[in-house]
Amino acid sequence: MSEQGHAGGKKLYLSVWFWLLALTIFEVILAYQRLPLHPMLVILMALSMIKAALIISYFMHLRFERMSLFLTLFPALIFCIVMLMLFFPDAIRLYELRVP
Amino acid sequence: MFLAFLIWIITLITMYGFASGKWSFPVEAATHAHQMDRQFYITLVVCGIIFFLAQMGLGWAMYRYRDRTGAKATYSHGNVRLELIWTAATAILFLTLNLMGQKVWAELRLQAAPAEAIRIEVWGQQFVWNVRYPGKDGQFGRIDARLMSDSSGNPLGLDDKDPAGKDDIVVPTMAVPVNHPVEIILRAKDVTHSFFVRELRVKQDAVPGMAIPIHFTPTRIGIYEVACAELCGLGHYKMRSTLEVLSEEDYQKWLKERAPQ
Amino acid sequence: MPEVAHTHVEHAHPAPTGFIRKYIFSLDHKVIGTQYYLLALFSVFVGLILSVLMRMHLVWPNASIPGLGAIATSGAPGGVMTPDLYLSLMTMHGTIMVFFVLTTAPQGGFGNYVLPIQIGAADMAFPVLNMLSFWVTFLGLLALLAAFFVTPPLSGWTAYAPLSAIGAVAGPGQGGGQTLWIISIALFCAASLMGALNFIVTTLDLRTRGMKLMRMPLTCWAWFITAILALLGFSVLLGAGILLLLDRLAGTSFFVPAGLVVSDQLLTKYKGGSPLLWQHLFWFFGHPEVYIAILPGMGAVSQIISTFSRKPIFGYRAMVYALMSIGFLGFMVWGHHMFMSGMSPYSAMVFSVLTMAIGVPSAIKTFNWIGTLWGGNIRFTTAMLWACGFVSLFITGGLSGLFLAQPIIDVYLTDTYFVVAHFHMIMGVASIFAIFAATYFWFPKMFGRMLNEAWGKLHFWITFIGVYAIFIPMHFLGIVGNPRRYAQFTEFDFLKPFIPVHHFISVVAFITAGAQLIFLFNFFYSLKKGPKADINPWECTTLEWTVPSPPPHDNFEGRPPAVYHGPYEYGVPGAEKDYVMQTDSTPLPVATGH
Amino acid sequence: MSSTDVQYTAGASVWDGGTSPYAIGSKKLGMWLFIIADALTFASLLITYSYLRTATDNWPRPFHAWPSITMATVMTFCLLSSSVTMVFGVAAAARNERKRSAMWIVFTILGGLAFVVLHLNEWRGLIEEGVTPFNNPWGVPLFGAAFFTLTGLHMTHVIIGCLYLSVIAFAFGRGKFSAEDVEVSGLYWHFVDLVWMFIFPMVYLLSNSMVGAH
Ligand code: HEA
Ligand code: HEA
Ligand code: CUA
Ligand SMILES: [Cu+2]
Repeated sequence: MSEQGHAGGKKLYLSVWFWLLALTIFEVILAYQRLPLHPMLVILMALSMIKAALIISYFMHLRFERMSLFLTLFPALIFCIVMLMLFFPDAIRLYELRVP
Repeated sequence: MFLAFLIWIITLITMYGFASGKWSFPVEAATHAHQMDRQFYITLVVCGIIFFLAQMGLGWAMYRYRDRTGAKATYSHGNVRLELIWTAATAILFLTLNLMGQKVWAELRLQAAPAEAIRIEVWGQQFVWNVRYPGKDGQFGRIDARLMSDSSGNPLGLDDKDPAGKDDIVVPTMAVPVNHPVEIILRAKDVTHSFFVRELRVKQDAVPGMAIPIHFTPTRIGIYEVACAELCGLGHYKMRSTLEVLSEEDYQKWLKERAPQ
Repeated sequence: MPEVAHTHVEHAHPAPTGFIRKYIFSLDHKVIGTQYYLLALFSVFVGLILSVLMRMHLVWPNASIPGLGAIATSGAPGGVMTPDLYLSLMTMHGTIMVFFVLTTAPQGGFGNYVLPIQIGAADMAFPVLNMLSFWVTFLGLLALLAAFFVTPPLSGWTAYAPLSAIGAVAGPGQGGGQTLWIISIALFCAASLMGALNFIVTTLDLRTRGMKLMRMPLTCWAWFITAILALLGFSVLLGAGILLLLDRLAGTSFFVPAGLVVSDQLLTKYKGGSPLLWQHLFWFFGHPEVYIAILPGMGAVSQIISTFSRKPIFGYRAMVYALMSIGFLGFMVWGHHMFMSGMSPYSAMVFSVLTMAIGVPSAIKTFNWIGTLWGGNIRFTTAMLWACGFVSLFITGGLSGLFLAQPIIDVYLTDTYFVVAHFHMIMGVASIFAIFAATYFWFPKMFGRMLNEAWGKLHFWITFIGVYAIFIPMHFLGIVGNPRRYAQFTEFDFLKPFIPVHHFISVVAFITAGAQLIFLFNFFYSLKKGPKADINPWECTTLEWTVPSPPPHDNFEGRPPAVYHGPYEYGVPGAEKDYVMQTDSTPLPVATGH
Repeated sequence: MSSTDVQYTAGASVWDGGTSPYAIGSKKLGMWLFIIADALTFASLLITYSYLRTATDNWPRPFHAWPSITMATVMTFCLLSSSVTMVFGVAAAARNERKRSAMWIVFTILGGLAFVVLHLNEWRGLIEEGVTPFNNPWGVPLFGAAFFTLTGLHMTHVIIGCLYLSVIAFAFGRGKFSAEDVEVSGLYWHFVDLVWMFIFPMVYLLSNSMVGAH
């Protein structure tokens, strides 16, 4: 519990914070670029994923833990979320078969 | 070891039950019914063999290796080759079985109904079925949920301002001509129901807010019962209607009798 | 043995003294495990009584049952059950059995009691969380029972929307009772999440020295993987439950489309939701749930079969990998419950292949059980009988799953008694058989006394023959197209010829249900009067058999054991006894390949 | 599942029992697992939202640059900043500077409270415009339902987090609890922040009045 407590200095955290804010601003600006919905969704999600990765690895210290902890936790979560995506063929079908 | 005999006996009785022919599907009254039944019987044979071998093997192991005084169990942690063999064997078996079934499914559900199919709407509601024919114009009239009322005789809420709806026929039982493709569009007024006709081997949920198309071609004249197969409330068990498969002439007569004046 | 730095977490809380701290709000995993077990035992008998009432109504819809009128005045006026009461009984039966029996007894009960001991820990990782998880489960049960007395819900254990979402207009039971049902399930989710988290951390962190992962008994593997499934599955159900509750209480319409007309009344409140969405969310949890119900049973059965065959388990690694792949595939097949729901037919094809694929690891398990028996020297104790019965039932029930897994066959069989037969065979009775096997096996450890073997065997014979006689005919009913969830079979011409079969099923069900009283009697009688149990009555090798029966407060009295062998070293050639305990530090006489 | 056996073959001795294979405390592992579960609950809600949006025509895009998007950006700023102060609090706790750690955590709580206040203010504005869980001025009532459910569940998490951190700050400052407890509470707080990183683009940015149709 102690050794990894000092893994990063103040400066590192502040720069992560800066990047997170920068990405947020970038997202907001992007949202006003009149892109069609789907490319926009993809880009925004990719950016959010980067932000999430920054938070997880630095603020939540996962980068300074053993790799095995990451391997225990995240494959399962990602797998489940990917599985949840299997709902979407149906959302499209619902869109097509929908009656008022 | 008594259990071994018991398992054998139960296995045999079960297999007899399935094989006796006393419990079989109702008559086949649609074109796809035969393929479907065949897939079932193939699966039955395959599973029957596995069932027999596995239960017999289980019983045999229990009988042969029951507690024998002085005997000692063989010391073994398993046999990797054997395991690989049966894993591969079951995998191939199950996959083949599955692919055979998929073909029939694709024909039944992935293809759209043929253009000449008769289109009929079937509506589920607590706890009756309503059927709508488009009438001579082949067009379904507009429907308005606000007008739906069983008590005033307009269960589907036909809007009489729409000319296309003037000749629509709304009836509680249905009829279709034999050897002619039929497309049924399933709708529901309140909760989810399921349209089930045993002889036609047809079942599909009717979901509120969706219009789900299915299609089939009846091949045998007769009167069949329509049941509801999705829990829809306390009257679920008595949500019954009938489906008549008629000859072409009888079907036209049937329609004429019911056409609104 | 590589020496590992030993940083074992010392047992923090001392043995409590007061009655309440010791038996009610106890932090001891053994007490909590027993509490879970007793909760399941109570629930299973409630569920059993409900099933008996159901079977009565199915064959004598108009008979008056003495005394029932007094309990359920509106549901059974004059003692005659109404169709809506039937549906409520069925809903309660399914919910209680799936959630409060099969998710509590094998995992919360035996898992809680045995897992820490088997891995050489003094307690679970988070004793307080453990206690909370039991008491929240208990609250959930109370909420469910309360639902039964408010207005019993009748939308089945799957609670399909819109029937479950639109309130009392859809039927008498859909008012407050349905809301309580959802609250009960949400509480249950929360409790299961706490439990699952605790199990995972305990298994990963608290194994004693030398208890490598691949030396864990298969029971521990099963509990561990079940906990992972529970952690991932219940969190999704919790989300779904919140949404359904909002639909009912806050006027949202996630699962309810617009323009519903229920008994001539237009519902203007709801707009635009999707009934299929509920089904997806429910079954995303629901299928992993059925494996949650059976994996711990598979673990216990593996342990018992190996012990009483006096033979190492056949293919230990294959068994572990099979458990993992069942768990993994279990998340990819939920769509097989929705083939006819209006789901995309392309999705159906994908789900179908994946579902059949689950047959492969299941077959590995079956083969390896038989392989373990093969060449053994089998001791037919009662526990062993139940375990062998489990294997037989699992084969029977699993194979009928392969029919349902093919959409083209499922068109006809879905929502018929074939499905009822399938899930009772594999879940209703195979899992219950595993619970019984585990009960006969661990009772001596848990309560320090032996169960009576003769009664146990009598109970087994009646139940084994009984369940086959109840549920095999249900397959035939499915083949002739008898729909499920029908309160009576009097309304359809095609059903009338089969009423005698239902009579037969009902009568056997009454006998089988009656036979469970033998168990109840045996249980409570042996608790008081059974012969005292030794430390290791079954000559089993795992750690729980190295401590007294019942074990002391912190299991190993502050001296966690070290482990030197795999869990199933039976019949080792050249060893002095026919089994080698996991704690035995002498090396095995022969090279074992481990 | 399959990941565990990878670790087994790779990890050699740390997996042999008697020690934590990750070299972290059990509480921390427990919190991580809780986070995984909670993330899935949020995922199921976000999927619900996306599913319904995909299946619906003319999903409303009512959020204008002022006030909604700007305020949401400011709220994001609050949460992100509170995460940094939390990191400092955890670092101070690890050095056993209890008072300093408590101070940083108090800043964190203030960030959280600012978020809640701004958010409630936004809710109020929307409710005044006529947005409810079952209705709104722009058609597609599900918009309001999804909006309030998602942001409501998240706000509940923030509020619970504030309470949790208050307890930690108070007790830790007075010499109770260990640095690990602080770190564990930090994990929770960062997770709440993380969830917002998905809600913000999906609910706000993609519903801003300039996004393309459907
Ligand atoms: C413990 C619970 C449990 C388990 C383990 C299973 C296991 C399986 N289930 Fe079942 N199932 C349920 C509980 C369970 N099920 C419940 C409760 C329902 C109904 C829910 C409701 O609607 O209310 C249901 C419904 C259900 C359906 C939906 C039916 C419908 O509503 O239309 C389907 C369809 O695919 C299915 C399939 C399967 C399959 C393929 C397996 C497979 O995992 C089975 C694998 C096992 C085997 C295949 C046997 C293994 C042995 C061998 C193969 C031996 C081989 C030997 C030799 C070759 C010698 N199940
Ligand atoms: C664990 C699950 C379980 C168990 C054990 C049972 C046991 C029984 N079930 Fe049930 N049943 C379900 C789960 C279960 N059921 C589910 C999920 C449904 C679906 C509900 C729905 O549609 O929504 C259902 C539905 C269902 C129906 C269909 C209703 C319908 O569709 O109309 C019927 C009809 O006969 C039925 C009958 C029976 C009978 C006669 C028994 C028994 O009487 C058989 C004999 C019993 C035993 C052999 C077990 C006794 C066990 C013990 C005493 C255990 C001791 C416990 C401990 C030691 C902790 N059940
Ligand atoms: Cu309509 Cu069941
Ligand atoms: Cu399933």
